[in-house]
Amino acid sequence: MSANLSAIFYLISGVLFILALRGLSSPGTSRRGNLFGILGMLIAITVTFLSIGNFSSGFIYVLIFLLAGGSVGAFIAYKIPMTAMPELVAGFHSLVGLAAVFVAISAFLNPLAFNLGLPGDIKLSSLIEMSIGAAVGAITFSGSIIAFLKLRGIMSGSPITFKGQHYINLLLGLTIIVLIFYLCKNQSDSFFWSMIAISFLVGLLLIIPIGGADMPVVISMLNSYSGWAAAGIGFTLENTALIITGALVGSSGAILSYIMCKGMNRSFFSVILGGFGGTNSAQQKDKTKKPVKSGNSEDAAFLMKNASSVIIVPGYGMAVAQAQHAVREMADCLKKNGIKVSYAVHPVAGRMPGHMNVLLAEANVPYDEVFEQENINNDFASTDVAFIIGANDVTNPVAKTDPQSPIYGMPILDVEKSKSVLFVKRSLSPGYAGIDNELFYRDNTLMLFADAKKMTEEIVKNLG
Amino acid sequence: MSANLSAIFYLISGVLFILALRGLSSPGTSRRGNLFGILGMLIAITVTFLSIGNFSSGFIYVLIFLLAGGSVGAFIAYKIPMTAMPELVAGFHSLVGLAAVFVAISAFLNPLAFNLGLPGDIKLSSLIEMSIGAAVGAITFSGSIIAFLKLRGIMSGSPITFKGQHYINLLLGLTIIVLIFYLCKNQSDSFFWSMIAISFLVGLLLIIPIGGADMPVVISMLNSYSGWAAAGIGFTLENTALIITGALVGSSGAILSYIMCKGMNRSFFSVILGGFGGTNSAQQKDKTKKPVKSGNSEDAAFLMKNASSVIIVPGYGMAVAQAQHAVREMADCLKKNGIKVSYAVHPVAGRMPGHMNVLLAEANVPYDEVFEQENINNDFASTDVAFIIGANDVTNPVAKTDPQSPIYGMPILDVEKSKSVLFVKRSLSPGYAGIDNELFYRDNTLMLFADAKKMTEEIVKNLG
Amino acid sequence: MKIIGSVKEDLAAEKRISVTPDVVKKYKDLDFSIYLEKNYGNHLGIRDEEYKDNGASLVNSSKEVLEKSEIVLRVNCLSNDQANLIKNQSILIGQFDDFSNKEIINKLIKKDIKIFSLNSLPRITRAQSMDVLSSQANLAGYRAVIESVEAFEKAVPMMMTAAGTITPAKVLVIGAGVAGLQAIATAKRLGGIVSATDVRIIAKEQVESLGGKFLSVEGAENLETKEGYAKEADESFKKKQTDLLKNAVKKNDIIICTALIPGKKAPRIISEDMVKSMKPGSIIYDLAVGQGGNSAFSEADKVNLVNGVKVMGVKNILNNLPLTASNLYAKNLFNFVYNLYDKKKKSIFLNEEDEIVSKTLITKEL
Amino acid sequence: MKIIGSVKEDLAAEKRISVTPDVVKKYKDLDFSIYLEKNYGNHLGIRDEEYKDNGASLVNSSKEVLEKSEIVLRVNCLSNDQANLIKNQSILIGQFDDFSNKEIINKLIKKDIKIFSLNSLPRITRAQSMDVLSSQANLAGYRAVIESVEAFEKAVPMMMTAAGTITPAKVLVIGAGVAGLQAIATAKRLGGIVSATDVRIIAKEQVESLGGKFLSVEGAENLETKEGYAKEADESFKKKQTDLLKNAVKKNDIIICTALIPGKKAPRIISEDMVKSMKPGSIIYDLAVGQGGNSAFSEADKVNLVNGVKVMGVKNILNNLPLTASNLYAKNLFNFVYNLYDKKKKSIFLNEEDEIVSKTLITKEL
Amino acid sequence: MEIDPFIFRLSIFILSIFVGYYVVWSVTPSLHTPLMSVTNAISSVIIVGAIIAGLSGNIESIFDTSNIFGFLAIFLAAINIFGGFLVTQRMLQMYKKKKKNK
Amino acid sequence: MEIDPFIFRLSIFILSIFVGYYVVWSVTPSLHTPLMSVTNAISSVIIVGAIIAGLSGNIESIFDTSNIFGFLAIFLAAINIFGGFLVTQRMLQMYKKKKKNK
Ligand SMILES: NC(=O)c1ccc[n+]([C@@H]2O[C@H](COP(=O)([O-])OP(=O)(O)OC[C@H]3O[C@@H](n4cnc5c(N)ncnc54)[C@H](OP(=O)(O)O)[C@@H]3O)[C@@H](O)[C@H]2O)c1
Ligand SMILES: NC(=O)c1ccc[n+]([C@@H]2O[C@H](COP(=O)([O-])OP(=O)(O)OC[C@H]3O[C@@H](n4cnc5c(N)ncnc54)[C@H](OP(=O)(O)O)[C@@H]3O)[C@@H](O)[C@H]2O)c1
Ligand SMILES: NC(=O)c1ccc[n+]([C@@H]2O[C@H](COP(=O)([O-])OP(=O)(O)OC[C@H]3O[C@@H](n4cnc5c(N)ncnc54)[C@H](O)[C@@H]3O)[C@@H](O)[C@H]2O)c1
Ligand SMILES: NC(=O)c1ccc[n+]([C@@H]2O[C@H](COP(=O)([O-])OP(=O)(O)OC[C@H]3O[C@@H](n4cnc5c(N)ncnc54)[C@H](O)[C@@H]3O)[C@@H](O)[C@H]2O)c1
Repeated sequence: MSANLSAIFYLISGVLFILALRGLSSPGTSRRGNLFGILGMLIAITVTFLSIGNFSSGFIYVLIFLLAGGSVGAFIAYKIPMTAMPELVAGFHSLVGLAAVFVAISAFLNPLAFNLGLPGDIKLSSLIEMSIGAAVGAITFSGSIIAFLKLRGIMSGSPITFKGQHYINLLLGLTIIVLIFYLCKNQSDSFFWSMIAISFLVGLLLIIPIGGADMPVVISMLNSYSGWAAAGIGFTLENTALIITGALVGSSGAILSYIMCKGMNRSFFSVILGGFGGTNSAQQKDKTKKPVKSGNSEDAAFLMKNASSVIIVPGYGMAVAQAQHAVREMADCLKKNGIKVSYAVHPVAGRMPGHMNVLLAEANVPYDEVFEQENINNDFASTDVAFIIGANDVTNPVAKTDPQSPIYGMPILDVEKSKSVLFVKRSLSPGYAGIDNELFYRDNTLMLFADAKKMTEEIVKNLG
Repeated sequence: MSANLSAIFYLISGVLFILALRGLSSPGTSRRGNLFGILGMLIAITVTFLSIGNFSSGFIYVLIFLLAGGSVGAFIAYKIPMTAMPELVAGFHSLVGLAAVFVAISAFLNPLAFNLGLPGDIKLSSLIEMSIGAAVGAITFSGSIIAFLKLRGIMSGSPITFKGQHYINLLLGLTIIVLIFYLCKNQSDSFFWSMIAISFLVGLLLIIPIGGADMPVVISMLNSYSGWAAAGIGFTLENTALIITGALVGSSGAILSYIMCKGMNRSFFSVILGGFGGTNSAQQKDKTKKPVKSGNSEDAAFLMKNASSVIIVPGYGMAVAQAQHAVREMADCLKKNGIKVSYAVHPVAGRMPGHMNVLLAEANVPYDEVFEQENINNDFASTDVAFIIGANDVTNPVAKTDPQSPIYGMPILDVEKSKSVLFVKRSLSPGYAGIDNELFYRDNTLMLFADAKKMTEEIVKNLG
Repeated sequence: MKIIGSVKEDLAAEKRISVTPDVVKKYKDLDFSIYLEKNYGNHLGIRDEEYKDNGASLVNSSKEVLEKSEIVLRVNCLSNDQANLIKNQSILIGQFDDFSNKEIINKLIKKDIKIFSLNSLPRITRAQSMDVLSSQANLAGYRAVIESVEAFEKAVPMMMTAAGTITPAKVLVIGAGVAGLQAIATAKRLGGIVSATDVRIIAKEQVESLGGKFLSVEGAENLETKEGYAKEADESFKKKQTDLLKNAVKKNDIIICTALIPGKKAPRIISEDMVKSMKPGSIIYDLAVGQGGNSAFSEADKVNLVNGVKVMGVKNILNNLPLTASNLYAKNLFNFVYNLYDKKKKSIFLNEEDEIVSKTLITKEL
Repeated sequence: MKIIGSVKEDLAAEKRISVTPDVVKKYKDLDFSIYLEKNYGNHLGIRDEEYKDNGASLVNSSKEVLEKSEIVLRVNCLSNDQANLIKNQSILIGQFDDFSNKEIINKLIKKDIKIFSLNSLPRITRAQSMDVLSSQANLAGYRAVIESVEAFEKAVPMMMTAAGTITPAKVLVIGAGVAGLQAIATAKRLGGIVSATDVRIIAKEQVESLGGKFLSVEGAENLETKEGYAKEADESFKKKQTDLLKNAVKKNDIIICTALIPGKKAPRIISEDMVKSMKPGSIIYDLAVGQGGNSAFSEADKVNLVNGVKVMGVKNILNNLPLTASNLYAKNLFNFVYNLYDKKKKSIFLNEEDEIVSKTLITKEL
Repeated sequence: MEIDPFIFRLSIFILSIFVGYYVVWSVTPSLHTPLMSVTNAISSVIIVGAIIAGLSGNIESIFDTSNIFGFLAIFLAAINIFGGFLVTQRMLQMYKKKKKNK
Repeated sequence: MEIDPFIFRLSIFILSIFVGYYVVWSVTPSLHTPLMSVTNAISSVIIVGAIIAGLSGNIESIFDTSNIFGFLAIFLAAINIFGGFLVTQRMLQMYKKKKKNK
């Protein structure tokens, strides 16, 4: 295959990868996006084979390794439980990083095969590119390993910080640069190997101080790194597919981690620099370390949009925030999308008898959508989303289980039986009865920390 | 300047153009965006000079023409009234189109200077690229001229359609392709010239059938064409700046016209194909030709966001649509932005005494924002936006002027004194009194045709 | 014609007044002199001083007022005595009823008095500010609901409480004119489930614009006249309406009747059977009782208990809301006088070409 | 202990009942037998058949009921005669007042009767469904507003009409407990401008959660007890409150008084001067009149006209809303009985460790 | 095994199309007109070609037909450059003023 | 006056960065995880380099150290390719099911 033709195909596979990412940015097109990605990969691999063109016995080995790796990958993909997704992605990243390092090593050892000059006399630009690729790849590898271990729970999820960590990282980073500089000057193996070794170390040190809660951001960041590594190698190999894809992955990963930080209301730099993670986890420790899943209005909107039925459970917080109009509007939006909406009013929700009724009537909620507890409690089990807005005690299952609790014996709304539970409140603080609500820590609960009105209004925006 | 260096600078100017467009996509960064654009252009021009490098006497002429054109451009830019913006842009487009044609001609006449081979023996690929550039440029030129004339009012704004226009266009398009084919074969001048001539004709025929209302879309479309023309020339001249910028302008223009169509609820193809424009203007004729400015929720949101005070005038339509909650929410949004909001309630708005009060109270509008006519009528003059939602008769100035009118003598709200007047109603139909409201046709009125609730909700979305 | 006067009404039957301190000021701005009988607004808590402060003269007897005034403002018709005292050729403005006030009106016409009855005001846009029927009916609708709710032995709004759920009361409004619409609004406010019915189809949109449910009589033609009032319905319509209402009445807790065809006896809409089909404790408030009533068992100024259903009706419901009603009524009168006032000549001028003047003026003996 | 009985109350003073047909069914589900005096609910339009259909036995005399029943349900205390008739060692449940019912209670205790007074129910979450004070105060708050509005001679909501604007009525609620909060909600619904005041700071948020405005006494400490009731205020506080209210009272049209400190005489909040400073036509509705009243001039079951201000108070406002009140009351009683009922043994068992039992049971003579 | 530069140019062209697509996708409607006008101004980058055309050929014969076309193209493009950017500036100034009013 | 292909590659690189930036800018949060997983899968395009590395050198000595590194890289990248795309597929399947419920 001519170099031109393969370049064109590489371009096509790059475009397919762009379309893949584009597809993934909205639920409707996401599956098609994944297919584009697969197609792009297929083209890239095939073209590489064809452009090398010498189907020597080596080809068989390539196939063997390819299939071996493929089966392992497929096996993992099918066996892994959905809940282990984050660590899986982290683990996969480490592989990409290592692969990049290997390719760089291979190129360093046998530059001739890559048209980069002779061993010991590699083109300067190629040498720089390859070193960058190798270093970034190594950082990605070791960083991802740590992320994996933390997420898997093998390593403590809490951030491990030590004094002067930033200085050490800086120092190591400088060392890498110096090593690359000497490598370029001498082309001596030892510089190359030590550079890689130090990069591994940097990866470890970068991720260790970051707390478990920030891991998703870290993974996305590592993703970005692996992209830059691929781009670096792409420049070495003069391969357009690698350059396009690497840049694509690199920048999209970086942006994604930025977006995620914004969504979590965290500063990007404090996450990446890791040191600040400490403050955060200290708070978590107070809460006896129970992890809480918290989301934003977009998550809530997404969950509800894809539900077929939603039960809204209003409580005193809705009254305080005067969110009733917004809630009504949210319900209208949902109904427009064909989603069934009902309101479950607990007999003692609020602070006076009939408190919720007053507010719902004010917001013109039709009476026939408002149900008292007895009539709706069985419906939760068949409901996709329970949207609990400013209510707390009236949903607390401790009333059923703990005779010591002050609300023991009070009938409660069985919101936890619905597929997903959304709690809109400003914090984890308790309600009137002053007791903690264990629902907050459940797996199918998503906390939406905000003023009830603001959050609901934002959800409405995201529903539209 | 070395080719490599200039290529890098061209890349930089391309990136600056990207940043320019990016800046223009939100009001906050728009001015910076424009500066990026200017900078990009400056770099592109300077680099071109430097890379040619022979500061012969020709250089002086280049400067002369550059400055001559520049002064004309600057003069026009300062003199033109803001209202003539659309036709100005159309006019400018025609220049770009023509410039592209000229460059292509120049290249065709003197290919040597461009490294394209000898006259009569031009490289095939260059010839194709240059022909495409010339053809698209010519279409842009003549199309823009028509758009300019229509917008300027020199030519009737109504679409001129004739039978079989699509076939003729198709035929002419095919002819151009055939001519290019023969041009490549023979390299004969005559084919080149006739191709350009026919392209001019196609431009005319493409735009003539499109109605005045659709002109903004057309302009954006022509914008896109001029981009593609530049890109074509860029390939010919092997100039990265032209390629990047051309592709950028080409695709963004196309997308923009698509977005605009969507915003106007028109099908993209029906606009571009032109034939359908006819139906639309027929309706306008029925309304005794009085022109009405109609906008969408985004326009309304923009106007109000930039206001410092808004008076809301509710009427029976708000009640019918049960839009009171949405209106309240809109007011909340505005107030959050520091905009003063008041409600002007006319004594007979609605269909029963106090009708509006009932609804506003239901939506929890604070009493101190609600004013009776006498107390607020003088405030309209100092108000930026009067937002009239489902009211009609109570704003009709005919009550003051025409003793024959059934509402003569009724005190009305002087909404027309505010800087902008927004009318939310579903159509131009009259209200209870059954008489036309001339305010609809005023210059500072923007009609928002929609159900009151839906429109208000959309405005809220766009305010957020 | 610059002297306006008003005497006290028969307090037993009427608590509203025609002149409030607020409008005195407005009349003064037009250079009218105002004469009022002393203690004019006392029964409403308005002291004579308030009138005086605004520029009115208070005189000791009604006789003095009537003898001085060129324009006399009233709520109801004058008594026989008063009719004797009123100055010849003066102007009398108020709400007069062709039937019950026939004799007095004839007497006054003989004295060449220009009698304007605001009951005959045309329902045109320009006359809205003088429309006493509207302004008073509006309040009547509000008040009818308040009184019904007061008489109702259950709570109206829905309340879900620890001791069980209180179901919301169902309110049915018959006739969705001015009074009916305000009744709908008020009942909605209190949290009732409100439905309404009317013969005019356009009322559907209006009822819904207040959040009420409209019960349409199937296949109803539009029984609206050009003037915006209702026409009398034919038999087939009445039958259909009866069937519809039979069901609805049974289910409702509170019924507010406001159906009316101007100049006719009020249509009988709720039959005896229907009343009896209601739950004990239910309320029927018949606003049309003055015109004969929409409901069986309704009698003016009485509460009849039929099978536990309270059927109520007050002849002059505005007596229960006299302050607000007087405020609006007095403003209506002022606007009417203002319309008679020639701004250039600065005096009263009866422009017979003005629809408002010609339609309200009673010129012939009845 | 499976026989529950209830006899008619003194209809002159009490219209509520302790057993409704609905709860009869619930008792039957637990295998209780129910004996009721005949015509038990007649005065509320509830026929004996309805009880019978649900499984109750109706007997001819109160004597028979009292002699048969092991558990007697009441609203108010038994009369002396009834106290003589009631079976020894039976259970009596109702709302009893330590002061006014002292003698009878002592007599009953001598007969070894277990008297549960729901007035002493602890305000804990679990007891909410039995909390008669809450359920009844809630309705009282609602009803107080309805009656005030009925007595008010103006319209409450704002109406901008062709005949001028009706300004909305200003409503002040004193004491934002259960009754006060519902009063706020109801007044808001009707379109009033509502403000409220209370000594408990937490009430501010609650008032605002209903859209009302809270008038805070500056520098007020929090006068809330652990149990959620109010403490008595000290002098400096009272002084500040008076200053604040002096101004507020003057500006308001309707005042609903609900301030109360449990077990104490109701605080006097509105002085004679304050009443006199109000506009004629204003209303003061004193719900606390039974405990001595929050306002000057308030007397139980009387409307006092002071300078045109109507000062009203009803001892038992729930008599004006007897149906709804009985529904909730009967459910409260049922929930209380259900709490005494041992689900396993299927019989009544008095668990003295249960706070609800121990706090409500009157064991010693007073 | 050198790759034809055309392929590179094609890649650049296609990627630029993507960028163009995304960059305006979320633009506010009220900025449509200035955006259009700035795009228009940018498209006059054709002046690069025009300058090359104007200065092409021998130094002596600067008034070859091809050069003349080049000069004309420079003139036209220059109008567009100055006019386009300045007019955009003016438009945006308006938005700014409105904002300040607040 | 040929331009160094490196410049072209640089242009491509920079434009791709822009595309990457824009393409994810407006993604729904709920798709963050699948997006991350697909990006990860895509980044294993490094396999292209791995294959080149594996097949580099003479046909005889296919087990040069450099080749072995290549093979290992192929293995790793292949895990990633299959694993990444399949797992994404699985995740997206979940979303789809939810939709159908409607
Ligand atoms: N109904 C009655 O008659 C009555 C009377 C007295 C007491 N109670 C008691 O009140 C409780 C009622 O239960 P409930 O579930 O309605 O209320 P709750 O248990 O008191 O919980 C209300 C929750 O709303 C949140 N919240 C407050 N302001 C908010 C705002 N602006 N935005 C968002 N969230 C806000 C608070 O959490 P954050 O602070 O984290 O936001 C709080 O946890 C029961 O315990 C009941 O016994 C009822
Ligand atoms: N207040 C009273 O007591 C009373 C009583 C009787 C009559 N009137 C008369 O009623 C009139 C009141 O004036 P007004 O300005 O309030 O009302 P109006 O003049 O009747 O105008 C209402 C406008 O609302 C629009 N509309 C209706 N439904 C809508 C919807 N769902 N969404 C958006 N727009 C909708 C209609 O236009 P489209 O169809 O184009 O949408 C109509 O032009 C006066 O003429 C007054 O004299 C008043
Ligand atoms: N008692 C009082 O003090 C007092 C005060 C004011 C008004 N009112 C009475 O209230 C009533 C309503 O006054 P209004 O101003 O609203 O009048 P209106 O004419 O505006 O309204 C009457 C409505 O009844 C409807 N109607 C007529 N026949 C009907 C039928 N058969 N079925 C259903 N609807 C029918 C009409 O279409 C109209 O909508 C009148 O009887 C009026 O005298 C009483
Ligand atoms: N008349 C009736 O038929 C009837 C029926 C039910 C309740 N009530 C009465 O209504 C009143 C309120 O009942 P509740 O259940 O709402 O009681 P509650 O204890 O819930 O509320 C009383 C409120 O008054 C406040 N308060 C106490 N002292 C105050 C002061 N000096 N200033 C301001 N606020 C003060 C308390 O903080 C508390 O919020 C009681 O008097 C009760 O007896 C009367």
